[in-house]
Amino acid sequence: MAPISSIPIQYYLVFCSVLFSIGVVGVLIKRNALVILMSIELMINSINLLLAAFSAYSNDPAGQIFVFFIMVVAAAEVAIGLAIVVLIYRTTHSIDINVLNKLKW
Amino acid sequence: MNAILILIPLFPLLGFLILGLGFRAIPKKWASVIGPGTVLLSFILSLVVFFNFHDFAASPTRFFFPWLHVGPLDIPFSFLIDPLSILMLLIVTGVGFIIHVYSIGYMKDDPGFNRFFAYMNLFVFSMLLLVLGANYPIMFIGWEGVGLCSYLLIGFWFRNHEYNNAAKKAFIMNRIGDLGFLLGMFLIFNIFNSLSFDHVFAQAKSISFGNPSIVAITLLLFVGAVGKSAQIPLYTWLPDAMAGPTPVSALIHAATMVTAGVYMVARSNILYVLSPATMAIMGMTGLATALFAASIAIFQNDIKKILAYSTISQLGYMFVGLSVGAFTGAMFHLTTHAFFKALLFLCAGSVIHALGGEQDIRSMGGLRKTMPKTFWTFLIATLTIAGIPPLSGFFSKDEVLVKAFEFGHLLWLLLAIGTLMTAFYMFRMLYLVFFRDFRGSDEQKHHLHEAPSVMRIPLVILALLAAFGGLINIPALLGGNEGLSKFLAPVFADSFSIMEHETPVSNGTGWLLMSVTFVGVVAMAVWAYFRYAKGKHGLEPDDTSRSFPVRMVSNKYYIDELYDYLFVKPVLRISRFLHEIVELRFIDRIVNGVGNLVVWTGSTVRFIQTGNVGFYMFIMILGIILILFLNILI
Amino acid sequence: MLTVILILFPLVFLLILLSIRQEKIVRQFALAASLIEFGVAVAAFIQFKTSCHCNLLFTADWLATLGVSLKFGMDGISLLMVMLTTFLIPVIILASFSHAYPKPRAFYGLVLLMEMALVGVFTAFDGLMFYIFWELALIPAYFICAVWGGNDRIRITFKFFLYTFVGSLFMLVALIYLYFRTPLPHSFDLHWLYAATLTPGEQSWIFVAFFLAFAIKIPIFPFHTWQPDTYAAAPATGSMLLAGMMLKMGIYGMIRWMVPVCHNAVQEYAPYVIALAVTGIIYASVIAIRQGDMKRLVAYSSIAHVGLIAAGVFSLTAIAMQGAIIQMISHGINIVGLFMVIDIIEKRTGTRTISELGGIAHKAPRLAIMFMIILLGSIALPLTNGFIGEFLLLLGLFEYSAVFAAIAGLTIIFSAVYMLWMYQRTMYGPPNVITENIPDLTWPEMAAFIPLVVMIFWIGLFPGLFLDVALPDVMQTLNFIR
Amino acid sequence: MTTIISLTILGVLVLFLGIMKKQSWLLPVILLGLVVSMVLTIMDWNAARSYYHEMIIVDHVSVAFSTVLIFSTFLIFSLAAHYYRGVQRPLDDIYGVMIFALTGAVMMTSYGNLIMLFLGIETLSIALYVLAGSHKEAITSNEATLKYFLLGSFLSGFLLFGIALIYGSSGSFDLHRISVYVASCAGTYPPMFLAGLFLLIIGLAFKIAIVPFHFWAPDVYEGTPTLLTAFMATVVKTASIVAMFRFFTHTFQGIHGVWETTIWVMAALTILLGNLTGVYQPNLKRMLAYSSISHSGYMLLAVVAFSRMSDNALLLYTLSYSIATISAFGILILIREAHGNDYFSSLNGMGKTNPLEAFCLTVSMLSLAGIPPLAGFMAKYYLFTAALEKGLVWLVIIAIVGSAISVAYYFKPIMAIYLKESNGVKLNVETPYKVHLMFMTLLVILIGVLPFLVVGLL
Repeated sequence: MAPISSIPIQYYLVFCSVLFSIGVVGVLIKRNALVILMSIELMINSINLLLAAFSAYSNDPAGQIFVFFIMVVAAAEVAIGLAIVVLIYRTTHSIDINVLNKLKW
Repeated sequence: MNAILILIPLFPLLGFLILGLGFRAIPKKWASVIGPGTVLLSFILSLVVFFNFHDFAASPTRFFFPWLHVGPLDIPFSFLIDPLSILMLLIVTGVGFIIHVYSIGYMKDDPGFNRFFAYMNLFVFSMLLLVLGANYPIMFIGWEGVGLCSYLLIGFWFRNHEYNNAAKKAFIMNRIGDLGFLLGMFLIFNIFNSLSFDHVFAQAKSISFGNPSIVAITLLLFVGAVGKSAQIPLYTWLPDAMAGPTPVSALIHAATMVTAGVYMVARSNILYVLSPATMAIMGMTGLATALFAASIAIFQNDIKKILAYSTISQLGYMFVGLSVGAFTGAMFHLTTHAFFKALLFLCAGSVIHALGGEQDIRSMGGLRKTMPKTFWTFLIATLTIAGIPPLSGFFSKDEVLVKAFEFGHLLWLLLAIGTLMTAFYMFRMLYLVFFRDFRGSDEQKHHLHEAPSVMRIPLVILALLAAFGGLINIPALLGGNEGLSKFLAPVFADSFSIMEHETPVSNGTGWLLMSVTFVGVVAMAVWAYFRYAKGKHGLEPDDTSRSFPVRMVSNKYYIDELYDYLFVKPVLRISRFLHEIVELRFIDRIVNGVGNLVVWTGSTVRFIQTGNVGFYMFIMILGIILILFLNILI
Repeated sequence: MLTVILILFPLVFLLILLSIRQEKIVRQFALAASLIEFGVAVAAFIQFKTSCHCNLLFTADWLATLGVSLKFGMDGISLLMVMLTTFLIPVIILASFSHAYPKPRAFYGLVLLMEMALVGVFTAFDGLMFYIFWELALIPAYFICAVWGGNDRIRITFKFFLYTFVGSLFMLVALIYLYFRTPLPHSFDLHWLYAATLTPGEQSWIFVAFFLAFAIKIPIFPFHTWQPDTYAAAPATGSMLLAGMMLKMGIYGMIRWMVPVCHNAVQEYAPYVIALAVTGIIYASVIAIRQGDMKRLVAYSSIAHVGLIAAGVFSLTAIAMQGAIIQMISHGINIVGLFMVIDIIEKRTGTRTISELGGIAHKAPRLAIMFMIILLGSIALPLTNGFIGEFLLLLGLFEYSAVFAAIAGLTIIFSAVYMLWMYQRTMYGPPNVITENIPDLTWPEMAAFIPLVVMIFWIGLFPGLFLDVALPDVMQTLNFIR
Repeated sequence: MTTIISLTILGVLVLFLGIMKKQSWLLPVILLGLVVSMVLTIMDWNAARSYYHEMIIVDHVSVAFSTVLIFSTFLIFSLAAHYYRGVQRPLDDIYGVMIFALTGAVMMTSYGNLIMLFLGIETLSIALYVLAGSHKEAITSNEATLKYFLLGSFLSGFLLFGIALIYGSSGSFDLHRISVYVASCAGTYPPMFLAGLFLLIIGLAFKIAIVPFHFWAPDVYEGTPTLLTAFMATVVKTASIVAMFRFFTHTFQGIHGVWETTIWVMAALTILLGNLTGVYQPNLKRMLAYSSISHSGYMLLAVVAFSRMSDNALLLYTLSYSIATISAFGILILIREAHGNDYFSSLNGMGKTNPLEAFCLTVSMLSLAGIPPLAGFMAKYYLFTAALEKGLVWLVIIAIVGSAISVAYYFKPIMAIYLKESNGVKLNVETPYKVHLMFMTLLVILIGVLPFLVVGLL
């Protein structure tokens, strides 16, 4: 067994959850689209870590493969996200998510 | 025989259809043939039936076609021919024909001439159904049919809303009675499982005295009779019904329709005999009506209204007669009443006709000279109704009185007082109309004329009938053969065998009673003569202040006002309440409220959708936490 | 097969009608189509009478997996309702001739669609088919009333639509629920639904669901508030369709579906339903007395009349049930006649407010006569159709409870009060400025009235023809009660 | 599998055509390609098999729903010619991205492994972010894409977290192996697994737009270009609900009781809130958004019921809902074009000026409201039957109440069309578009009258 298993899985779990939660909180309390994007990245990376840990603990490569998938997808997502932020900035000259509030009720 | 039988009502129906469908196209001449002609044909056929009446003795119920048949309920369209219905048949078609003829003259100038005869024929048709029906529903067809015709004819001059109101009132009051009749029928069906006279009466024989169901049945049927025969408390329509043309009053509201109640009770005699309670109520109602109406009649000034109240009063007599078991007496009085009251109305019609529509007796007077024939016939009628022997009214009334005496002396006394009142108001009217000087306008005076012969001849015929009609049932006391009693005996045979019989009055008492009333009547005639023919009474205008009791009576005891206050106004008020408060403010508001609530919720809830991404995320996180919390930690 | 033809013909005619180019002949075509349809119905009637009680049944698979089949047939009750529908539609179309309704293709198309739906409702022997046609009938009714209607029609007709729709949705749930209680394999077939085994609690719920649907449609007090407004706002044709046939769907549904299916609950709740119905009779009658709008007056009178029918159905006696069936027919005929009269008056004078009218009988005696005859029918004068129905209903109700019958019987007094009042104030009295020059009925109008009048007396005089048709099936329905 | 491959090829082909500047070829090629891939899909009907270690499983459910998805896309593309007729810029990117989104949707119906599910969802979502913002000049479109993107990626984080937790407890992404794990738990599940399960549900619920994760839907629908809104409202919703349904049927039959209540409540809330909020909308497009939310609730009914009829019910429901919705959007496109807005008042008097289009919109509204004999009714009926089979009486009653409320807004356009005075603007519609609308209308009627064509399939 790799030395990784000397750390109990719960630690990873708690750590990743905390990381994830930080990401969530970041998304919730920030109004800057870029920061939110970064917080989401944080959430996704915490999941990646968790998956890798699970994968290592259960000796199943699928989890790690999935991590690659996620990274690819996340990259695509970020690309789109940044494009959108640019778009928004062009029209509103702001990247505050609450400035755009025309569609409601 | 069946063919003849069905033709009796069919002829008037045919007349109605011809006149009704082609009412504008048919010239008056034809109408004046068709209208009375069809009734005459019915009358002739009725006579045929009368003379062949023994053929019916074996099977009095004649079936024509099945009408209403549902499971246990079987109502065939069939007629019952027995002495009772034959008697009514003759009265309806006979008197009906005479009045039809009279109407030719009376309605001569009316634009609704054809319509009038159509309605009259329809009335005769309905009345014949009522009389001939062999079961309650068929009788009810006629029962409601005559109500309809009465409605149509009272409101015949429909330009005038007052007339229309009178017509509507008549119909609605009748309907109140009809509801009683209907419920009575239902109860009969429940108890006897049949509505045919023969089945019901046959079964009734074996039912004990005072059976509550029978009491209920008879009371309910009596409610019907009260409505139709204008007894207390449903009598107020009849005086108003005088709005109709006078022949209508004569035929419908004197001779035939209003007596339907009496006929119905007589027809159901066995049921009534089984229910002493009903008999008592009926007797009290009849007595009260007789006195009450007579007292009102004394103070009326409208010639037709006096006759209307007189009719109500006389109907009261008939009901008293029925209630003391004098079925024959009641039917006898019904018959003579048909003659003399029809005659009185027709005479009144002649007078009104001659005066150009004037009906107030205070504006008449002295017509004896200008309308001698009318005067004489009117005099005969007055004497008849007052009960002067040997005119028919004397015999018929006497028969009721004697029976009442057997039943109770007080009853006799009260009825006798009623008789005196009758005599008084009749003579008052006679004197005010035909004696003294003419009090109308000069123009009226100028136009005064005796009625044309087409109107006079019916008067004469009726006068003869009124005078000598009593001959059909002269009591044994006076050496008569009691023809009508014997004729009708089979109809009432079962009842007589069940009924408790009072000891009949002795001959001496009979004579005594007769003479007492006779003397009283004569006294009344004399008193009225001095008061109205010689004295100055009877011309006061309505508004002169009189003593309270007199004011009460002359205003008909304010019964109309009372009903208005007790029933009409409250119903209208309730109607308004239900519509404006219950319906619109309550029920509908709840219904709309549900809708509005939805719309309101929708319009409120949508504000959750703030358009703010941060808020959305916040709610979503709340949702996630809630779901996880509820599902995992609990 | 005739049953299917009856359902499909209006649809076929509808498609042909939509392809007619000239607007002028559209209504003639619609009339012809409805007459042909009536002819088919008569043929079915004759077939039914002669080859006695062959059910004219048609069955085909539709949604076999869910036990739904195209099962249409006619027993006596259905047949009478179909006869009523197919009889009234031509009359109604004829009566609409004097209106130049805009967009006649759409208008008459909807009328035909309505006819199809009604026939479908009355002939469906499958629960889901019944529901489908039941709802389908609502669509043309809504559009006819909403598009060609009068004042405030949008709000009122929508309320009508929504109210009745809500009611029937509950019926849908009940039907599906019922479906799962039928013996295996589950089926919506009428007889399978009859055979469903239900606990008392379930029966109650299903009863309530059905009752809501039917009570709103009929309407029974206190679910009636949509009705006066809708009748008042609808065009004449719409009012006739609604009152003449559509509300019969509710009563028919009660007899066909509710009584047999939840028979125990029906018995248990019958007193309450009758109490509601009887309350409604008095309530509506009393309100009718003070209505100033002829259509509203007739609407309230209709609530009273159908209240009596509902009370009769729930008295669960053969007599009252027969009375209900005959009274459905009578009520349909009478109320269509009344609306026709009102329509003619409104067309000629521009108003149907009673206080503005008067003296019409002078100028239009034929109209007055027709009005009188129809009025007599609706106040249940003997020898007219109304009497047969009300007599049987009250008699049956009396068997159930004398008190209810006595209270319900007040309707014969009240109906006389308000009907005669309306007649007097519109027809009698002196003519006024509005009614001075009112023309009498034209011959096409007479032609619309005559069939109604004939039926009024036919049913009044010889009800046997109609009563006999329905009797066996009524007895069968009542067998579920015992 | 052939579906996914053929669609991918089609997408690439479209992009190539764009490079080759063959704009006029785009739509014919796409429509043809969609037909071809639909045929290829249907050919798989009886060839149930799995690919790549059960990454993709082709079975009846996947074939049927893939067909629905492709068919819906086909219908939407048929509207595209009209929608983009005045647009000068090349459209190959939008069309191509749509095809790729469809590919993702198809993956969501046929996945056999959570990895594939994730990939499908992301393929779909990322494509949609682009599509939502494809009308770059319009600020509403910008807002829509921003909202959709932020919320979408945020929630896919949760989805992923859920997948990770499931993986952690069961040790696999494979649906089959997860179900084995579920069976081995025998009723007591570790919290980690439950948390993963619910996070997964939540992630999918977001895509379907289920309360309380529905917030994006009205705003995004309103802001997105109408044609693409139609795509979102139909294809995305269908794919997501099928994904959820597939997930449950394949793995979690055993733990029905665990998630039942949650889904029950979400379904009830969705139906009520969607319908209630719809009532007050003055805007047809936004009303359709709320309508689509409420329909998600109805579709959830099939999931909660989880009976033998659920799949058929869902198939019928998604199909009839999609057709009716696309038809409504088809009219909406015309309205917007003529009036520049989506308000009901723009529909006024359409019955007179454009009877045919008015009729189509009426039929689609009636179908969505569930009025017989239209497809929407049959779908609802089937759904209720499925739910009642499992005794979900109260949920069905809530659904009924919702239906009743929904009539209030579905009739608004109808009332505007037929009962309001016309404002005189006549919609300008070319014949093929009319034919297309009629085709959809006929389908709605046809499915209603002959439901057995669809229903018996699964």
